[in-house]
Amino acid sequence: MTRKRFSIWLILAVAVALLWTFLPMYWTIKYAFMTKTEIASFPPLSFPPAPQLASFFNIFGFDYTLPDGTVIPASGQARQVMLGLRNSMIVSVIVTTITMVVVLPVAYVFARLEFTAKGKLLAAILLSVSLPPVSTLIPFYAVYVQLGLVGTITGLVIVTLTITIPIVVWMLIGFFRNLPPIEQLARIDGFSRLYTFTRIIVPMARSGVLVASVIAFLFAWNEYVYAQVLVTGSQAVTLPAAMSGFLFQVPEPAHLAASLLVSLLPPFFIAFFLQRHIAEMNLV
Amino acid sequence: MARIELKDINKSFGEHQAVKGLDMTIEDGELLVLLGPSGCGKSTTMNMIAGLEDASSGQILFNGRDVTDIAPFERNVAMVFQSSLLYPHLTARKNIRMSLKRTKLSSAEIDKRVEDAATTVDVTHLLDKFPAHLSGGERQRVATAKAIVRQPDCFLLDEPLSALDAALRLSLRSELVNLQKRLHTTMIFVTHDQVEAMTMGDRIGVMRDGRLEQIGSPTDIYNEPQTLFVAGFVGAPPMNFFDGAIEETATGKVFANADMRVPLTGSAAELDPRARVVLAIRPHLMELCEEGPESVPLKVYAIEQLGNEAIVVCDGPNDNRIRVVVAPGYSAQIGSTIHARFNADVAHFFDPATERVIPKLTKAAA
Amino acid sequence: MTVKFQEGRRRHLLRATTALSGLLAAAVVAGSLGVSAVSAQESFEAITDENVYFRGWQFRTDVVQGNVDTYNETMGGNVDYATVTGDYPAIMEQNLIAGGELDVLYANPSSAVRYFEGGWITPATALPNSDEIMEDMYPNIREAWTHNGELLGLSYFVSVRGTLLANLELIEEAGFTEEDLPATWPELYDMVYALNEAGVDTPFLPHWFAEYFGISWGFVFEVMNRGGVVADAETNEPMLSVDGPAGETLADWKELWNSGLVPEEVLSYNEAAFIDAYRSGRYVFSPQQLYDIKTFNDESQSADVAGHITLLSSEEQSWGLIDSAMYMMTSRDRAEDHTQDVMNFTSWYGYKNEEGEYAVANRWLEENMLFSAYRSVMESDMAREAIESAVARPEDYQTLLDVYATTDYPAGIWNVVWAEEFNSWLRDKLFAFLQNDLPVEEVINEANAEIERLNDRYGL
Amino acid sequence: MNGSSARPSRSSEPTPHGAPKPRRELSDLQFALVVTVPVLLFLVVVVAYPLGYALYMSFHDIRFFGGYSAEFIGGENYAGVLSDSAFWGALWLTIRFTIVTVLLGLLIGLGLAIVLRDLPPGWKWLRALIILPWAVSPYGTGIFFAYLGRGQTGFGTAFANALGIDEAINFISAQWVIEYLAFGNAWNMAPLVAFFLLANMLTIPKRLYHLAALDRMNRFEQFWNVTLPPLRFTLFVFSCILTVLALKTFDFIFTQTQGGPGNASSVLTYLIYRISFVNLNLGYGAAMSFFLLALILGLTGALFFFWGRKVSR
Repeated sequence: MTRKRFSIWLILAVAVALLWTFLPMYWTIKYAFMTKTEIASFPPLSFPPAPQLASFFNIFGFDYTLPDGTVIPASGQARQVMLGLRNSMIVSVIVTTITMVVVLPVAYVFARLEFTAKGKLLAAILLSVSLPPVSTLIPFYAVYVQLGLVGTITGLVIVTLTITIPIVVWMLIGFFRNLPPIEQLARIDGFSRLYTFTRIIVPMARSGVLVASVIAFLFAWNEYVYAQVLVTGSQAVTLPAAMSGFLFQVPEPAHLAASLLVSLLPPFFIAFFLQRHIAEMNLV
Repeated sequence: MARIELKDINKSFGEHQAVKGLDMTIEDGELLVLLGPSGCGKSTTMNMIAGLEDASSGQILFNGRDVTDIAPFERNVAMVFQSSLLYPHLTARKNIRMSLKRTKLSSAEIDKRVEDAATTVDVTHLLDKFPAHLSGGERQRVATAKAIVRQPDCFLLDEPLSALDAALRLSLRSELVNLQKRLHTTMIFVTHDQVEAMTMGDRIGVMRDGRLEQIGSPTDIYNEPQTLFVAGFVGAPPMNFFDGAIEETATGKVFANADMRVPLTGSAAELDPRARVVLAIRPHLMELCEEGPESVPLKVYAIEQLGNEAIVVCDGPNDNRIRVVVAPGYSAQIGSTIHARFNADVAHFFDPATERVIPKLTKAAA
Repeated sequence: MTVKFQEGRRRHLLRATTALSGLLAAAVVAGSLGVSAVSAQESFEAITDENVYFRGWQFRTDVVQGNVDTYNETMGGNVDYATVTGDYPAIMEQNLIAGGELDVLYANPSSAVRYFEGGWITPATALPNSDEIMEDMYPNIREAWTHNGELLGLSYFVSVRGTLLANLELIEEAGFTEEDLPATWPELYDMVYALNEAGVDTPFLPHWFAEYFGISWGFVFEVMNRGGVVADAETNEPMLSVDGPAGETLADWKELWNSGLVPEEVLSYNEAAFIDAYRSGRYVFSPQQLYDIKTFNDESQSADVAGHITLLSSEEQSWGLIDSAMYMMTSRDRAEDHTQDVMNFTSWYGYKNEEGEYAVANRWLEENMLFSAYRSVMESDMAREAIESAVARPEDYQTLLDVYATTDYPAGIWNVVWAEEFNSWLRDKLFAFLQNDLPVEEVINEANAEIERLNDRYGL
Repeated sequence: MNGSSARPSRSSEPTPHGAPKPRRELSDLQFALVVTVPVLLFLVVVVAYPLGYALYMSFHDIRFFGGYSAEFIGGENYAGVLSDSAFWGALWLTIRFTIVTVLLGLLIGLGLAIVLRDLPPGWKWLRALIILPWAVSPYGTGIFFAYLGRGQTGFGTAFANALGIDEAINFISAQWVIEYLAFGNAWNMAPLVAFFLLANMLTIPKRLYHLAALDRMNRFEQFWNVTLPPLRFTLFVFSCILTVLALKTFDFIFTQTQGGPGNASSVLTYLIYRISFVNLNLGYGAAMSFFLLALILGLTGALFFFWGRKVSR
């Protein structure tokens, strides 16, 4: 066993893994530090020749003056990007909160208790994991038109919940199954089911709860299909929908890259600090 | 503190009947061990006593009061679970306090009780640690402190020592017995380890397939096994069994099969002849001898040296494994044939059909 | 300004012109201030506190936001501007169906007719000064934007999509001169192959990208440039023929595709990638948006090609098609005063401001060379300055205006409700034609059949 | 059970509870109903209703233009789908994309897991970096891989050029685009696969490796006989997850290739999107989406049938 030290092969493997991880991101993100000309040059440049932060100012509505005096004007998308950032935060936090409040007891019940029709109910919940968004896009839209929910945060939250709830239920069931039979201890100590669940099970399942909320948050934060249809161009626009303004029509790869980087920061932050809990989240 | 009666308790999980018509009384201040292999219903029985599971039918009485439908906490029992389960997210102190959280005791009083309990089992220095940072033995002690802090009517322990290594088990075993005697609280202890059962219990209830096979003092269980199962399960090294028949001959009754003919003497002589019978004899009641008319031919399989004695493991008649306790240092060629004999007076006889003991009129000497 | 400069001097001058253009333009605007203030209109001030929702695709959103801010500040308006991304015509139609918060929107004529027929649009004819506005428009454009006698919207821009741009530097490097520049599509393809033989790997970036205005529009304008018609302007009957311009176009496309000169990835480009590809200086020819000639010749945006991008002359045939867009007003449920606000804003933004200036149109022309439908805008000195500063060579000014003047508009397939449906169908079919090597006859016959099917479906 | 009258006759110890009345606890079923029914109602309303509406649409010719109208046309939409060559083409692309995604996702996940496992102490923080692609949204991944793979802007061209080869290396070609898309999808998902596999690997007793060493297994045999067997269930679970996600993928393809070049990556989701959303052929799109749903359920069912039953615990 040569587990304890770096062998040449291990160094190579780690290098490949890091390249695999970061090259695809870097290749686009580097545009954020480049000018239009630099981005367009062929053959493509691997490194920004004169890195500058113009794009990060531009997407938040500020002009930026390059050292040579050229002024790079603020993007007209800035208002949407900021609105999107705010809305994405709101939607993600609301969705995560509701998902966790709703899903924790459900997953717990499915994991730890035996009752009739459990299998069928579970199958129904899991079936909704399989539903492709493109199938429900139009029906949702039609219903939302009737209810006046198009272009609202409420509407987006509801539709996002249909994605997060089933998947998080499924992930947490596995986690709860592996907890020790602590309920019995709690019953001996005289605690009610509610107390047991909220004050004992949930704190005990901290890892699982954290990871499940991260997953809910990521799904909400990264949701684009519904957002593109339901809230684009509205007051409820989310960051992905706002950002896609840099993707279509007129080329703004630098702004796209800068806003992508901004959009990646919250998930990265969360994933980075919670990764050690992920392994504890036993699916099986 | 509590005398516990179980009256015709049944418990089924769907099709499977886990406990069948169980009647049992646990006397006040007694340490009763429920012994049996896994799946025999002993844990289920304990859970029903605790109130964690509802009996399908029957009654449970604490000091004559029917508690069958009463929640666990109201029964004032304390329980230590398998592997000494504790709340993993709480420190030892908080774990112990949790036992009193639902009582109306004042905070100061709770603190005092926790200190007392911790002192009793010597875990004061561990109180601020989390379960994950405690060793198996320490966790067991904390779990015990958590149990005694309640000053319960009854302790229920569900294989608390099973995950520990042998040496630790040995010491914790006596600690628990000592504690129970000091507190003089009724205790029910579930285990599948017959040595644990023998060493700890005031009485042992041996269970199998949801039924109580036999209940009695360790000595009774050991010396007077009522069923084939109890005979085989209790005692180390385990009981030797011979299949055969009791025949009436000119010289008197003999236990006979193809390989052996043992005359029945003493109390055994009073047994009636029967075609099929199982003879059971403890290994240390057999001795090696020269080949003779009453000897049993055995083929040496292995020799286990225990220091103070040795055990010869042999293949006996009908492919039964037979053990004979001999003097330490004994040696023999593996595969060679040796002979042993025993006094049928101290043997037990079972009916293979009912698996129950065939009563002898007078008691055999121990 | 038609004197031929020597190479070096021309570049020098160009750089000076580029640098000065901003200043000059500013001066022109200042000059025109006093002149046109006379025709100042009645108030455009917002009456209500209701928001006016203004939606468009993203093009220079900074400029739009700036203009909207100006309106909100000077006229007390509550205009809420945002962009809509993705499949613009489809998403807009969904929004119109939903009757949501949408008052003013961008639309291409092809979508505009459908929106109007859908009953979701208040035509510009409803504006009090619509006669004046229509009078000010070039007749051909007014005609393109008029449906059932109603002017659908006000001028956002008029441009030519498919103007054939050429990178002079590459042409000269390959040993050719300006004299060799092609004048027709067949000549263009000949030159593409000739360039390739001369060692140019990627002589041509065809209009085959994946947007709704990509490959399908590329086919339509090439057919028109070769003298064909896709569908009759009056009856919408299909007019494609295998042995006519449509057949020739497809035959040339097939040859080009099979030659391997066109990188396959073009078929997955969005407009951003399409422009960036040409900006990189890899390609000699490409049909592009007319106004992008300014982008390509701008040192700060396209350093690799700036100063070398010229356009092909329209003496023998036109290039591209008229690509235009309007500001349209929705007819959603609103209070009367609120509707008045919408009209005030639309008129201010899409025509003249309170000072009587074409403030928005002028700014578009100046900053991005977006042409206007209004004569007064296009025939000003400012327009001349703006265009001259955008082109690589002084003589390109005239070429550009000529190209603009001779370009056609595909009324038969655009001024009809099924325009986007056919467009989407055509896009998929053309991709299949290239990738699956479909026979030319099959594609043309199916296209004609599809137009007939759509006419049937909508009872035309 | 009239418990209140049966006060326990206890010793002088203070009763540890105030109310002597015996408390009946909620049964499992009652508790389950209390917490699950509201959620199920929500899901029924918010998932089943749109699904039901889609079913309704699939039997109708729906028009929004010129006022809403829905004309019942029976199974015509379904029959139309079955005779639509675009559908069969997209179906094949979808299956190809799914298979390659699952294979790449599992293989790369396995590779990453082994690298992460073998990290020396003190370098474990690298794990936190390797997980990051998982946090990237599908649309972001699409954009990343679009720029990375195009000949015009891509890494391949830059790399070739650095080696002195003057050529554009393009991965977004009709021939390879599906595999390239799957590659990007695997980039997105493999870290999660790796983390779960790693968690599994760490539970493999070291002694098994010692045993393998005693048996003189080479590295591959060791991997095959010791490392892999305990991972089978996790691999199965993730093959199901990756299958479902691959079949549902839309935004990733939308931002990366727009179904292109041409229609080369127009998988079912993308085709349905274009039919329903761009062409507003709602009934037809709904009918096709039910074929997609059947495919998702069919493939995961088949996975379970042929593999899952053998490895499930």
